[in-house]
Amino acid sequence: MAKPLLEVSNLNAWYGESHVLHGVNMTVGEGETITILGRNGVGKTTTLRTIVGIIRERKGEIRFDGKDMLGVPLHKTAHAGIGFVPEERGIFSTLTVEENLTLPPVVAQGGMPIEEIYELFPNLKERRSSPGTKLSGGEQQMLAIARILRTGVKLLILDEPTEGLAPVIVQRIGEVLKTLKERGMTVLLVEQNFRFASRIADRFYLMDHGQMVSEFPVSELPQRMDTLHKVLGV
Amino acid sequence: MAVAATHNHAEPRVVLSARGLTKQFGAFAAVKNVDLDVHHARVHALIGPNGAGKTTVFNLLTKFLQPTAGTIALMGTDITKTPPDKVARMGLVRSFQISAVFPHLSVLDNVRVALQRPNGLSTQFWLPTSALNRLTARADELIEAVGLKRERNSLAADLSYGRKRVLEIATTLALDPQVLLLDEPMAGMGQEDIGTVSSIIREVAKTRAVLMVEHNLSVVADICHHVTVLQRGEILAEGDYATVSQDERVRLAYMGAEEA
Amino acid sequence: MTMIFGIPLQAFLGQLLIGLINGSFYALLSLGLAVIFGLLRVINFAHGVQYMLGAFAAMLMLQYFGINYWFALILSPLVVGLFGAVIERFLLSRLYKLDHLYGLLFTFGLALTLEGTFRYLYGASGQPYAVPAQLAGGTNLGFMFLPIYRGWVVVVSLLACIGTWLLIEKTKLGSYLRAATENPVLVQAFGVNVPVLLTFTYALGAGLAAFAGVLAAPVYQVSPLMGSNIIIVVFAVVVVGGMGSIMGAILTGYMLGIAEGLTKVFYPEASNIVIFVIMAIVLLLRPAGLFGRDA
Amino acid sequence: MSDMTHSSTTTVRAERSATASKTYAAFLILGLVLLIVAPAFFYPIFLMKLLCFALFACAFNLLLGYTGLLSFGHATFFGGAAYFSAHVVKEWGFPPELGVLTGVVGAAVLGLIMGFFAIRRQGIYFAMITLALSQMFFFFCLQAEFTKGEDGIQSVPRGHLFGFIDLNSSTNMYYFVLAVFVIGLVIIWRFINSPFGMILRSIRENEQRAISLGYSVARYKLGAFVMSAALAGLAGGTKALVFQFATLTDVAWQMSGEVILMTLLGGIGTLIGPIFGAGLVVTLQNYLATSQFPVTIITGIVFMVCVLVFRRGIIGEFYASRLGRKLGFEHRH
Amino acid sequence: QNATGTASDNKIKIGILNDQSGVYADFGGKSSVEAAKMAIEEFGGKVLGMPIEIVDADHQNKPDIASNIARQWYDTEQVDAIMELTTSSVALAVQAVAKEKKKIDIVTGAATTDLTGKACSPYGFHWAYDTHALAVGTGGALVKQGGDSWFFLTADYAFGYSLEQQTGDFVKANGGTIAGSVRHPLSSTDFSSFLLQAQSSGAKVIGLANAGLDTSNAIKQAAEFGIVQGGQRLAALLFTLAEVHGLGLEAAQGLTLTEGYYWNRDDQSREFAKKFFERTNKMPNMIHTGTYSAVRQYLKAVEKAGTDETEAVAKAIHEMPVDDVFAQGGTVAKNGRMIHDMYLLQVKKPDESKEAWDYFDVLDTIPGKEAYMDPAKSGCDLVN
Ligand SMILES: Nc1ncnc2c1ncn2[C@@H]1O[C@H](COP(=O)(O)OP(=O)(O)OP(=O)(O)O)[C@@H](O)[C@H]1O
Ligand SMILES: Nc1ncnc2c1ncn2[C@@H]1O[C@H](COP(=O)(O)OP(=O)(O)OP(=O)(O)O)[C@@H](O)[C@H]1O
Ligand SMILES: [Mg+2]
Ligand SMILES: [Mg+2]
Repeated sequence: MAKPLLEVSNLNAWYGESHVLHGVNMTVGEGETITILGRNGVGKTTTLRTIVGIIRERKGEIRFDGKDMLGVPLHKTAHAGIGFVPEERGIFSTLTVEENLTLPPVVAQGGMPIEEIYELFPNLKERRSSPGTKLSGGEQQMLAIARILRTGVKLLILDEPTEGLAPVIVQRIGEVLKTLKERGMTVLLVEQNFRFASRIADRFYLMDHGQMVSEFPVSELPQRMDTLHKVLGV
Repeated sequence: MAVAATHNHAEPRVVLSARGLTKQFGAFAAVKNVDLDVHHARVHALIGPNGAGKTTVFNLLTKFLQPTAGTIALMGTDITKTPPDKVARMGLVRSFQISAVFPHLSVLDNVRVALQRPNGLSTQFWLPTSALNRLTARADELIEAVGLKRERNSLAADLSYGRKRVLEIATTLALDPQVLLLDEPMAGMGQEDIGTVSSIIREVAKTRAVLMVEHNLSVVADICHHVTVLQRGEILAEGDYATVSQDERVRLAYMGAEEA
Repeated sequence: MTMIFGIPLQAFLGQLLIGLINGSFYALLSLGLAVIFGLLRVINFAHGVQYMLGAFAAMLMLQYFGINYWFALILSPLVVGLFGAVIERFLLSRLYKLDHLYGLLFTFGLALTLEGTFRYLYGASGQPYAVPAQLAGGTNLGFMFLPIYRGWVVVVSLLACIGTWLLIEKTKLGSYLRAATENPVLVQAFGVNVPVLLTFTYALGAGLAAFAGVLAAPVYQVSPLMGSNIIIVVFAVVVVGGMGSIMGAILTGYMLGIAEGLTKVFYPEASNIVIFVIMAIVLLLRPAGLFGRDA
Repeated sequence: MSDMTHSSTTTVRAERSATASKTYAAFLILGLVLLIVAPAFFYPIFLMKLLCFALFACAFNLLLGYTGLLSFGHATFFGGAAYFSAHVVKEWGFPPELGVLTGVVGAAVLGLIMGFFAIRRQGIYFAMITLALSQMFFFFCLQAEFTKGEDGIQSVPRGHLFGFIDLNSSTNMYYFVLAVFVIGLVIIWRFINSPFGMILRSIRENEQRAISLGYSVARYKLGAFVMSAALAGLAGGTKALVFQFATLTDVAWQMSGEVILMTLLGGIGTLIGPIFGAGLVVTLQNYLATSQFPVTIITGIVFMVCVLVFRRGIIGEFYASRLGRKLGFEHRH
Repeated sequence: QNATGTASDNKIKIGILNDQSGVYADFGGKSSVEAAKMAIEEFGGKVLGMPIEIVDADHQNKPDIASNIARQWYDTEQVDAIMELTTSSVALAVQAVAKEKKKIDIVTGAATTDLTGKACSPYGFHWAYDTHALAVGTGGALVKQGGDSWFFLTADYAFGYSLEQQTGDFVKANGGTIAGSVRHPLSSTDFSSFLLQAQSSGAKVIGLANAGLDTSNAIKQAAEFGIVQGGQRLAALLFTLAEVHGLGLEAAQGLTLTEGYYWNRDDQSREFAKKFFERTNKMPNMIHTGTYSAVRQYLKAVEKAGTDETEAVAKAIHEMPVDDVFAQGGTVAKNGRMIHDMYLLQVKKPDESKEAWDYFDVLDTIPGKEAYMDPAKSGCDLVN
């Protein structure tokens, strides 16, 4: 495995009184693409949000690039090199598409230039001066991914990026992620679309009840199909 | 499964029809001149690339948006100018693309709130809440049918995203509508729920009309009798799934190379 | 003499101009209110009090430090803005997670406290503040005698309004502000220090109110009550314009100032409710307000 | 917000709410007994004032606590009803019960008009619109002939209830007010725990969804608004008889602020919280009148502290406390 | 308990009930309590061997609070008389309570003539001023000074109307004319529209039939539009020293108004004012001094009656002439009206003012008999 970029150990998190994560352990190596699988409600989204630092009621250890992230305030995580695409997309309605796209501050060199982004997502170019939330659901998803690509982060965290997207778009996003990977981007994503995930991931974590219950590389996928079918009902 | 009350005529007839439906947002036409017929006892799928105007069509049909041009008729009555709550009372009920539940009511109460209306129990401010207890049996039936029995007493807010979608279907069914409009009912659902919901929809559609937007093509192939493909606000193709999925333009615009 | 609706044209023009002057105050105040509301989703009930504080700060600066009008015009908004920043940072910011109504209630309490304190210290009848010597006197425009100071008010408030609008709609800072309104957590996750932004916004709004206060000091009596007398009208202005629309707030401010001015001529008894009546009509025809985006 | 009477769901909850209902009933009876004997210990006019404001606050809370609409114009209904009742009793010789009823009807009509405009918007917009409209009503009262301007309608006779109970006796008057108060409270309690109340709650939770289920949201809101206005009118009309005058104070926007403070202090969305809140505010104002502290400053500070730290109000905090929970009250959110 | 007002409790207790934190706090407020204490101290804190106590409360301009406090004072705290009672709704409400409880009240803070008219009480008195006296003072006397055509800026509510109407009557009675009037809403901030209308009317006097901040704002803006320089006169119908102080001479110069007292009028008034100033750091207006006079007269009446019993004291107040720093040769009519001279005052130019608070020139003295309404026409049923 490559040098670890993100190490999470014994991570616990709470929503008020309800304890949702019960000791999550995982590692993401530099340049790897990791997919978390799991049924609805097992805590996948929560894991991502806790790593990013949106959920502050947390205990355990999160190391990014060797640095302890637990005490880092939320607005500094992006500067450390973590980019986040939330499940609900988070497009701003008072901003135009283009303003949305250029909103996140560039934190490091190596981000994708705007022209390239527009090439990748022609829909966005066409509607760039309309208000962000006037886009369709799928267009919003593209915008949400696109805007992080600009910033030059090292680790891209995506929560169900293909949800509600037309198959063509899903394919395109798959290609984009592969391209990013070739450029050395590290990706951590949560995905229900198994076929999509299997095409791009290097490694999988399977989650249940707020913990990682197993971990395996893509090569082991065929032999694990049966158990996965059972656990996920794929 | 006791989801649907029994009606016995299953011959296909048009219950909801739109003619020349158009919606302009400023200079941008999201929906252009769409004709649509939804039949009784049929599952009708509306598919198309993102931004094609599917949700907008839903908003127009349910009157959450006022069409720029065109007419809509529900069971022979013109509803082009009817307010949305009235349309719902006439028997056309929708679900939302982003889940819509009453977060701080329990699952049971979510369903009972929906049941209250057809049962005429909504304006009685002089009755105690226990008057609603007579709706509980029916509510439990619906909850069980969609597989939410375990969560019956939790607050809707505490459900995961996928379970909320399921709950939304249950409340929609509670109204016993003649026409159901479901906006991506399976989005965010796990495989087991997809199975349950598919069979519910199939069951329900025996006695009423269903129009749904769905990106999950295996579901579409599985349960839909008729498919309309939208692209850039216009109808691109229409027919049963087999026909539509062979259409070259549809494959190019929507399904991509590998699917089907 | 030419007559308009039974009034000499000259008098009519004079009243139009006066309406415009009043509109300047409405515009400045509703602008600040709209900035704070648009970005923090707080109806700043203390806005009237901050306007009053601006006037008082100018008056006290003159009295105790001999600071003249021109410096006060800059210093007083800074001082009040700083005060606003402190309030936001330590108190108001704790309410953002909650229903927006709590922000309204908190600032209502703040307004009561501050107004009460100033009434306690300075009485209700107010304090004098003179027109700066450079702007004293007036010119005869032919149709009316225009005090120079009032002309100045129109010009400078127009500039302030346009400047603020540009800042919010056309700059990067503005786009951060707008985005933070909708989803502060996400904007923060993108690497923007949102709490500081919000503090800045509140301070900006409070500062604008104080700026209007300094402008008002030579014209109106500097009194603890000056804020509560005007604030409810300004609320109505903002409702008519459509809350959250910066340009809407500015234009509506001027328009309603003029509408009110004309009512004072044709039917003075109704001049205090004309804005509310317009509000009611607008609500019937365009519930989101004249310039509002639909909620 | 906790509503104990709601026939609830979980078994745990059901048990709890059974305990709660018992404790609650016990408290209610205790409270009623206390109110019945209170005139022996407290100054009756003070008690009557307290009851009027308590009812006013409860009526207000019906709107804020159960439909989530913050009205900043409730003084219109309270003060308006006071004017109507005072006018018909003094000038037209109506008996007291009809006088109060006139106030209620008048307030309901005002509620219908104001509600018609205000329910077009939600949240903060709603608050500002009600504020503006009530300011309009204030100016109307200031200028109208029958309100007697800043003098107010003075020396309103209390008269005889049903023709034979002399309300000039402060004991009789007190029990009349108490009866009005209890009736008002029962109406509110029934209203929020009815099928209608259930729909109101769901509208507050998710308006779009309620529409899509076929509820004409505007009508439900208007219904709640008018009900709240009418009950505020009941309080206002009664107050006019208690004090024998009706003045501008009760229609001024500061009064709308005060009733919010009462509700906030007592606990938004609790049935009995506003009663405590009203008691506290009325007592505080009376106390501050003769103290060295300037009233507005203290009121303002209480407001801020409440919003910042005791958001649930006295009763809300009590329900959420360990003792409260032991007694079976639970607090959601 | 003292329900009928007969038995004495061996102490004299006076309540000062006024606005101490609201819009009328400058009018009287806490300083009035000091004025009352000055009167009590003159009696050595005792009358008829009984100690004199004073209590005060802030009614916040709310009649229900005032009425509540008045009841508690009379019923349970053995207060014998309540004074000041700023604003008419409060004064009327408390006078009704006092009448019912057969207790004494002396109003110095409210202006309505109803207190000694329809709503009069055998135990209620109206000191200091009322709208009638203000109207006669400013309206009548100013015409004699040459201000014979008037334009009114009137606050759009009953108080404004009655001031305008009463003043207008005296203007006309003295041979003047009314050029017009405009009604402005209560608490307007901007008066320039109205002032322009007044200016173009060409009237010699602009009468401000409003009060408080409205009057101040109108005067300030009149200065800005050069109205006084243009040769018109401003007459404020209800305005006192306290407000002139708030406005400053620069803006207020040339303004005409009527008060029942001016501190810098003669040696006696100056002496009282200096003492008052030492305690409160401001010079007294007619309300402060009126409250002082009311307390003093009440105590004298107790002395004369030999008891604090209501009927006897009320009788004594009615009978005794009032002679003090506030009123010289004042009399109390059957309807409770204390009749005394009023003064027509004009605000000095800044360079004419010789010391702090030296604000007025006395233009004229209006004899009490002229200033106040004939009790027989007051509509009070005690007079016949
Ligand atoms: N804001 C919240 N407050 C309380 N509980 C929550 C909250 N958000 C989520 N939960 C609960 O935490 C658990 C984990 O939720 P999470 O959103 O992480 O699930 P998930 O694995 O992402 O599911 P899905 O595939 O449906 O998105 C769920 O049981 C959910 O009910
Ligand atoms: N209120 C609006 N104002 C302006 N444009 C809008 C509005 N609502 C939708 N649109 C635009 O109309 C187009 C169709 O949107 P719609 O939401 O109907 O798409 P959709 O087919 O449902 O897509 P998806 O599958 O991604 O949900 C999009 O391009 C969108 O940007
Ligand atoms: Mg998730
Ligand atoms: Mg859609």
